[in-house]
Amino acid sequence: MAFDSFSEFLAMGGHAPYVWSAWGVTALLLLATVWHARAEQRQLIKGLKRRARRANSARGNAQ
Amino acid sequence: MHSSLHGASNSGSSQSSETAQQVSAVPLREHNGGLMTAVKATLVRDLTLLLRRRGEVLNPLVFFALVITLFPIAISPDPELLAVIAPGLLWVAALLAALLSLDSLFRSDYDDGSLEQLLLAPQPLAALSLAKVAVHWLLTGLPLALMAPILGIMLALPAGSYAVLALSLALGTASLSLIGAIGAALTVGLARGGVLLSLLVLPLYIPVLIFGAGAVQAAIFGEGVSAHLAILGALLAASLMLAPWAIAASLRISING
Amino acid sequence: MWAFIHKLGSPKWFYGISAKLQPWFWAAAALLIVTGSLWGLAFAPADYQQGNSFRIIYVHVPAAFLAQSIFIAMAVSGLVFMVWKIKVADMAAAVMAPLGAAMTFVALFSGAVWGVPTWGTWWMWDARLTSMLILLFLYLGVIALRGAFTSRDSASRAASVLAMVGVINIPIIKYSVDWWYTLHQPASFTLTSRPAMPTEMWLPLVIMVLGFYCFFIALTLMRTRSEILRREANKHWVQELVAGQVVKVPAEEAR
Amino acid sequence: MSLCLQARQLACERDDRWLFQGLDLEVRNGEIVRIEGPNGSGKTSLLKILSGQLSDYQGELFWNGAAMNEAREHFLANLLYLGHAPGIKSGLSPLENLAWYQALSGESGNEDQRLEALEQVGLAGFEDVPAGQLSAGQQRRVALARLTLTPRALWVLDEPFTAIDRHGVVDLERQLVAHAQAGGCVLVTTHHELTASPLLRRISLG
Repeated sequence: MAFDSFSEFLAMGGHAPYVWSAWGVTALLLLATVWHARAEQRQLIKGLKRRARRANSARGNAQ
Repeated sequence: MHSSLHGASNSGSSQSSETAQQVSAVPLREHNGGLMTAVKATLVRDLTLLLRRRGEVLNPLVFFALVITLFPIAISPDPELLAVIAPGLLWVAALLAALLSLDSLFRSDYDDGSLEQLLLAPQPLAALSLAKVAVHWLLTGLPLALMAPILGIMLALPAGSYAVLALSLALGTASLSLIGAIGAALTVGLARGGVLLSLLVLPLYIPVLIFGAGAVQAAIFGEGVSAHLAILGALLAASLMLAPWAIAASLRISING
Repeated sequence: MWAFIHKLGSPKWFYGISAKLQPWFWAAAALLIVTGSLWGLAFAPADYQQGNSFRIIYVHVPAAFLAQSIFIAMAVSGLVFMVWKIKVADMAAAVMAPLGAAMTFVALFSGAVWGVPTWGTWWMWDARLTSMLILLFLYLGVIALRGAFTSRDSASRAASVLAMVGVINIPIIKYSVDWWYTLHQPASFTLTSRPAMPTEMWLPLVIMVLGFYCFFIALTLMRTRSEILRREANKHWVQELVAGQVVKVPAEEAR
Repeated sequence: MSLCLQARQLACERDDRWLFQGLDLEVRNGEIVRIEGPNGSGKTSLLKILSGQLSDYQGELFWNGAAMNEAREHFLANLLYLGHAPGIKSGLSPLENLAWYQALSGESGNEDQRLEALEQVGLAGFEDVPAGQLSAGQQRRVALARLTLTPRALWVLDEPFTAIDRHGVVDLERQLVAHAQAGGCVLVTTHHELTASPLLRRISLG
């Protein structure tokens, strides 16, 4: 452990704004890309399902 | 959805092969070189076209002079300050002027259909496009290089660096034309390719800019310039070897729409 | 070998195999990044010169590595697409570009922030940062070019050519920028080049780099799968796949 | 040597839509093949594939029995393609335009040939006028002068009758038939109704 207490850890020896902003932006971007990829996938599958259901019901009506 | 094809070739093929036997055949040609003829004709054609529209040749030069005029006005007329920044200014302005004329390199050929014909010539497209790029350099890069010393005087460029300025620009703009032509070929099919072209090409220009402006600076400081010029030459050699293939591939992509 | 390449090229096969691989890469990425972060932030010793601001290295360097690697991966995918006409390669290249640009941005941002305690300024024309900035422009160019075409096939091929041209230029750009920097800033202090880093400093860095790579692979697999669904929406196998899931839904609703 | 352009199981997909699929096609000397179909049915794309401009297709192309990739140069040396745009530079005179086209295939040719070709398409007296000052029909005629100037066995013509007056249409049609009779081969799309001829074959798309 390089720090004696949690508050010292947060303070980063006076470099807190730099360390935490750099890490924060990185974390934010990584999480955002994951969230975006998930949202994209869900939306796509939802769209495809809607299409399939429409095709199904059209076939059902025809019969 | 139009997915099927009706009555493809079954309808008349048997009967037509009968007729084919009745008629004599047009002799097929063997492809017999003639690359030099084609390259020379392309050089002559592009030179003639550009020399008939002198405005297009002069515009980059006027642009170059204009941009150089803006800097003393915007920064300061102090000759000492100008002398320090002159190599960079001259190089950046020349680079932008060369870039300005790139968009038209393949555009008119694309619009009137002769690019299609160029692609169908039984010659290597790389060689033919190299001829077009050579004309671009001859009428843009070379005049810019020759004009730069005059603008150098106006920016109080220290004596002793004028020849290096012209030489580095002549060498460097040749690479710029080659690299830029890749971007021009990639964007020729796009309606508003002009800005995109700069976005694609400018990052690739940076090495040439570094060694070109570096050569002029080295000449001012009285250091040896041969290393810079050698690297500019090496960059040109590499561009000469690789760019024509990339240009040809890009043109084929663009013509597909 | 050929059979393998073409099997790999089939979107359907790729869709199946990536589903199996993906969770492993996500797990590895999460594990490595969490371990590396804790270690790097809390346990690694502070730098004797830079103090705790040096901990930015654990995001800056992995991001910079990834930024360059993704461009190379993109160009290789482009080459595979152009030579063997394997569409999955192009789909992967298409989804890699935004992540690469994001990583380049992370490297730039963390580098700039790091510059404040180190150089006392938000921006230095440092060789590494300048190359990164140029790399960002290269990424933006590829993304913009892909977006500019109306025909997807032309867009793919144009982006592939540009990525290949870019990847040939990256070493030249890097070399010339380094040369330019040493000329203008002789013997100055650079962010990450330091003599012999102690093990407890570089080990978390290695872990973070590996974690970022796993993250890149996992995300690329995931987004390539989405891209496959998008482009192959009209294909029979996609419709069957979706139909299988649709059948289940009414059954649940009926309960 | 006879001429034969074959396409097997040709399919062209443009952004998730099949223009055509499973197209088998064989074109031999002494034929005029007219590709028919409504707008957007892929006539131009088919001609571009058959003339080796589009590489984005499925299926195989053969030139005289050899795969197109290997025979490409020989194929191009025997091909004359005229597209939608005439490919005439407005800044050059008809003579200069033709000189470039002649040189593109490696022949230097001479001015008498070019003058004669221009005379045949009814452009005598316009030889040195910048093509930009000619009408659309006249520019098209300059392009058509290549048919006689640079003899090629295979003609691929995309809407060659566009902008041409009635007289020119008759001449051109006669020229197509003469070419086929002489053992050449013509692949053409047109909205103009071609006179029935034993040499004419139709292929419909869409």
